[in-house]
Amino acid sequence: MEFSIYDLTSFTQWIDSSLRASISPGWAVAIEMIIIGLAILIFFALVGLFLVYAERKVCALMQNRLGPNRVGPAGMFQTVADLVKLLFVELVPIKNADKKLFNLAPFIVIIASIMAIGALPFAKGLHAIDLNIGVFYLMAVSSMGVIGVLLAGWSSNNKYSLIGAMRSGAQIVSYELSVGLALVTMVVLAGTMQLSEIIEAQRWGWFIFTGHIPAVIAFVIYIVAGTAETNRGPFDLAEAESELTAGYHTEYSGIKFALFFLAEYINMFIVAAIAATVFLGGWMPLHVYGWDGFNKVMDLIPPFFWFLGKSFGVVFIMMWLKWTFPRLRIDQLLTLEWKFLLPINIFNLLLMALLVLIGWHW
Amino acid sequence: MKSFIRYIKSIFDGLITLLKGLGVTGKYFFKPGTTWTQQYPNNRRELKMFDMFKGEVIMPHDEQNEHKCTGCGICEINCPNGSIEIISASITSEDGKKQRIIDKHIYHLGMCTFCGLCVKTCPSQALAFGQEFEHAVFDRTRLTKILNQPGSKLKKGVA
Amino acid sequence: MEEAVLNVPLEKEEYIINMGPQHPSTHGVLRLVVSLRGEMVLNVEPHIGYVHRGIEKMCESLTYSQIIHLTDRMDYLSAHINNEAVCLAVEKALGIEVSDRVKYIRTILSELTRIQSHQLFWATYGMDLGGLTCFFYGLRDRELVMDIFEETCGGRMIVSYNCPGGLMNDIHPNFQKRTKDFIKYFRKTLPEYDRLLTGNVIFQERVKGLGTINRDDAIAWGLTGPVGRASGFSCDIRKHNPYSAYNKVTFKEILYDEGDSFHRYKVRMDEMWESMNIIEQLIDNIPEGPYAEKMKPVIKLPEGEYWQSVETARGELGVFIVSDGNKNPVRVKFRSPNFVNLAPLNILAKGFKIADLVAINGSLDLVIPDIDR
Amino acid sequence: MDNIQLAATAAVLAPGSETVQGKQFVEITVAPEFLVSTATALKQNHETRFDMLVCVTGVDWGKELGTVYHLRSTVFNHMIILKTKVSDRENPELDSLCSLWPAADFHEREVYDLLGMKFRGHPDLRRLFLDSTWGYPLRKDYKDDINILAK
Repeated sequence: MEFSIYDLTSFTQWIDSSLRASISPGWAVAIEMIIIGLAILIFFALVGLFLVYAERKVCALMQNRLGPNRVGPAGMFQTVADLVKLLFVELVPIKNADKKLFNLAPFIVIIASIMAIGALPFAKGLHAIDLNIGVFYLMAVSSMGVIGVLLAGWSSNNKYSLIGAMRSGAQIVSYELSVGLALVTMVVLAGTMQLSEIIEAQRWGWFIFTGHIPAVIAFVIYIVAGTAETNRGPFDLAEAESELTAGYHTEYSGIKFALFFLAEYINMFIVAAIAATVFLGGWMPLHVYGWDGFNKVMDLIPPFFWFLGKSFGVVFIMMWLKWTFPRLRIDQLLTLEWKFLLPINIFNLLLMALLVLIGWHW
Repeated sequence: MKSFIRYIKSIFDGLITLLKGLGVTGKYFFKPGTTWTQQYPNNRRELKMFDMFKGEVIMPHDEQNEHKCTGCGICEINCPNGSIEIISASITSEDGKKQRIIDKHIYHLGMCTFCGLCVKTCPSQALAFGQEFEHAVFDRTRLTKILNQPGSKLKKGVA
Repeated sequence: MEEAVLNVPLEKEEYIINMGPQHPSTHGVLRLVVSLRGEMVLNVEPHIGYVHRGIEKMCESLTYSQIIHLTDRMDYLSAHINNEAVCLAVEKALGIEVSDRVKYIRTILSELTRIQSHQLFWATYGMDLGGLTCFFYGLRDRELVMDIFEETCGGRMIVSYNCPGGLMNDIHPNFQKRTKDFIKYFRKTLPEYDRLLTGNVIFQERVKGLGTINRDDAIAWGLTGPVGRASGFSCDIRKHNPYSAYNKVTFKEILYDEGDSFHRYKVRMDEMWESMNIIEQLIDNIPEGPYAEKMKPVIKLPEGEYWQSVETARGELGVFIVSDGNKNPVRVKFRSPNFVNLAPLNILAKGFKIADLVAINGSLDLVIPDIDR
Repeated sequence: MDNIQLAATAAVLAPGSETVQGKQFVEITVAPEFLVSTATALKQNHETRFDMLVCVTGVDWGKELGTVYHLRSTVFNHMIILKTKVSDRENPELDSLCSLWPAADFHEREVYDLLGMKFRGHPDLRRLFLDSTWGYPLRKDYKDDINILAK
């Protein structure tokens, strides 16, 4: 049984070979890069718009409201309208701001998230670059955004922004550990860091099912730490609205603010996509060993939609968390990381290593 | 050891309280028909305010274009904000007596605080509260209204 | 701004931020000049007066009936109770005894006012701490109380329903049914509040042990209402000096000894249950009678000074009227509970983090127009 | 303790002052120089125990300015009114009660703001609601031609 119907490998290889046949290899790579870049940018924008809309609808339904319902059917184009508005909004010049850094900051944030999205496996064969240290790369790149946040807070010449940025720094540095350790736990289980192989290893059961309790614990920790890393509620201390008005992006307006806003949602998607890849099998459909009929039906759904479905499922959990819980205080945030998540995580990693050693994991 | 058990217990107790909270929001998310939003401009036709609702001060007129205001000025005295001005005129009635009647009952909606004293103290119940609440206008002067309609006169039998 | 900065002694490694007058957590135009070291609050200095409308000065040129609509605009969340306070003071001065019907209706509406005020407190407190969903649930249920008010009094927040000698008009025929429906609904919904916020481990960690003030300090600072009662200071005017129909009902005064933000919150949550009990005792037994006593068109208080205190949702509201026998008072003073409760904010918040300052400020449940008057 | 007993006790505690049984409460009128001593005695006496300062009201009596203190005992649940009057309208000064009741802090600032009454020994006597360019609006002779519309 194979996934031939939706296998995109041959399609991408055909593009590659036909390009190489007509022009020199260097130019072919350049053109491929441009195609991939454009595709990623378009995907980026679409996912950003959709997630903003989804968040508004989800929180509205949880709060007995309707959410956006004026622009387009069921308010579908509300975020598009907002984007257009943000494009035309005046960019307010900030007195005594460090102009260069101030303008640079949103780009660093957005570049970090674009770099992360480039290495995600969307479907079989639809994978821009399959690094052999994929998990490592994603972890490294996704934490780069904090530099942008710190720069934004510092260069705004605003005390609220500075407090927000410093909080964000402390938060991301510590939660990076938990994200890393939770992923390492799964790497131990998979025995590889290459994302395509991790997915392949989940053909007969996603890791969250086959990894026993350590995988579930790692998943919960990953969701908590991932939420914290994207600065979302209940860990949104960096932009704690009721304390710091808007935190590090208080002074930003117009399109620069839109970039921060977009990056927040894309980061959320990236965290969810990594969770989907590592814990929930990525684009791999749900298979149960022995149920051939069931597996065939599952295979009919294209892998790309499996991937998106899983990612949005995780995103929904993150939204659910945000719209239910009050915010933590900065010391409690660090307590949670250093006194709870980290010890549990290390213990969990040991447990997983033990399980793998005695070969009890399939 | 005891502290370790307490540590583990605190984690689980905390998780349970968190799950309870998730249950509340999840219930409203998954249960349909819990939306409370009123789609205001769309439901204008069905939207009916309560009878007592204090939207503005009006002077009810009947079919013969008659009101009950005698122009005594008690509402003007009682108004704490000076939002009522009464301009009265005197006419000679059919039987030759001089009578004081209302010329203009001017009501400044923009100054009104809806305390209800004018309606309550009016000796002939000439004033009432209307349910109209969409008062937004582009020009402040349009908030000044003349409550007695043009050509209206005092109802028979109201002293 | 310059003035404020100059007044705070600057030490090393200390910086000052202005919270307010426009700030999401100050619930209005309160301005807090906060000096910080890192995230630690060293000093909080409240600056008020941004909505000072001179209500006490205005009262001096108005008659007693006209004063009442101004009191709505002080503590707009306890509008009905404020009205009642002035009316009780005037009635006491004139020696008028209002009918039992009026007393019952006033008591029921006062308790409904208290419930809606505490609902809004819960809503905004949740929002202060970052739980935005609380805000919508609180306001959702508050709408039902607002509907009761609108149907009977004609206004949702600004009710102006009392007048010296009684009420502006009789209750609406639907009033009892609607109130009972609301209580039935709210008895089911209130436990949800607890599940969503009170029991939540994050919330408890956030507010327990914050801004503690002991009983003696609470008395010395004159803290009343839920803030005082959370410190164990039995200060419920309804219990100690009953007015209206409070001597006809049985209810419990909620007292805690801890005096921290969590228990200030808890007092309010428990008070909602008690308020529902009070309403249920009264709602079916509203006696027949006139809804207002016959009053002279121009009310003149005999010469003298009159004091009446009532229990609003935030504490003791005192009305002090000095009359010289004319139709206008010489001096009207409102002892507003928020004004007094704001004063110890500095000693409550000192040494805590800036996030805690928001939580402490929220737990005092301040209504800024009542402070500024 | 009812009002009659309270009046008797208060008369003992506040020598040289005028103690009358008012319409609701016992009213003590003290001279400004005895204000603090009387208040201290009322607070510390075991039979009166006025440990809560409910309200401080500044009143312009026409000829003289004054303050009215509402005191309550949380132990015995009784109230008393303490009054004092200053005839100097130009530069009225009173002693602050902040050391007895910290609640007096804001109340006295308010009285200072609205009536211009100065309090000796107040830790932080500044305008509270209004800025320094305003007069003292609760005085009867206050005129504001710009902001008050005469009808």
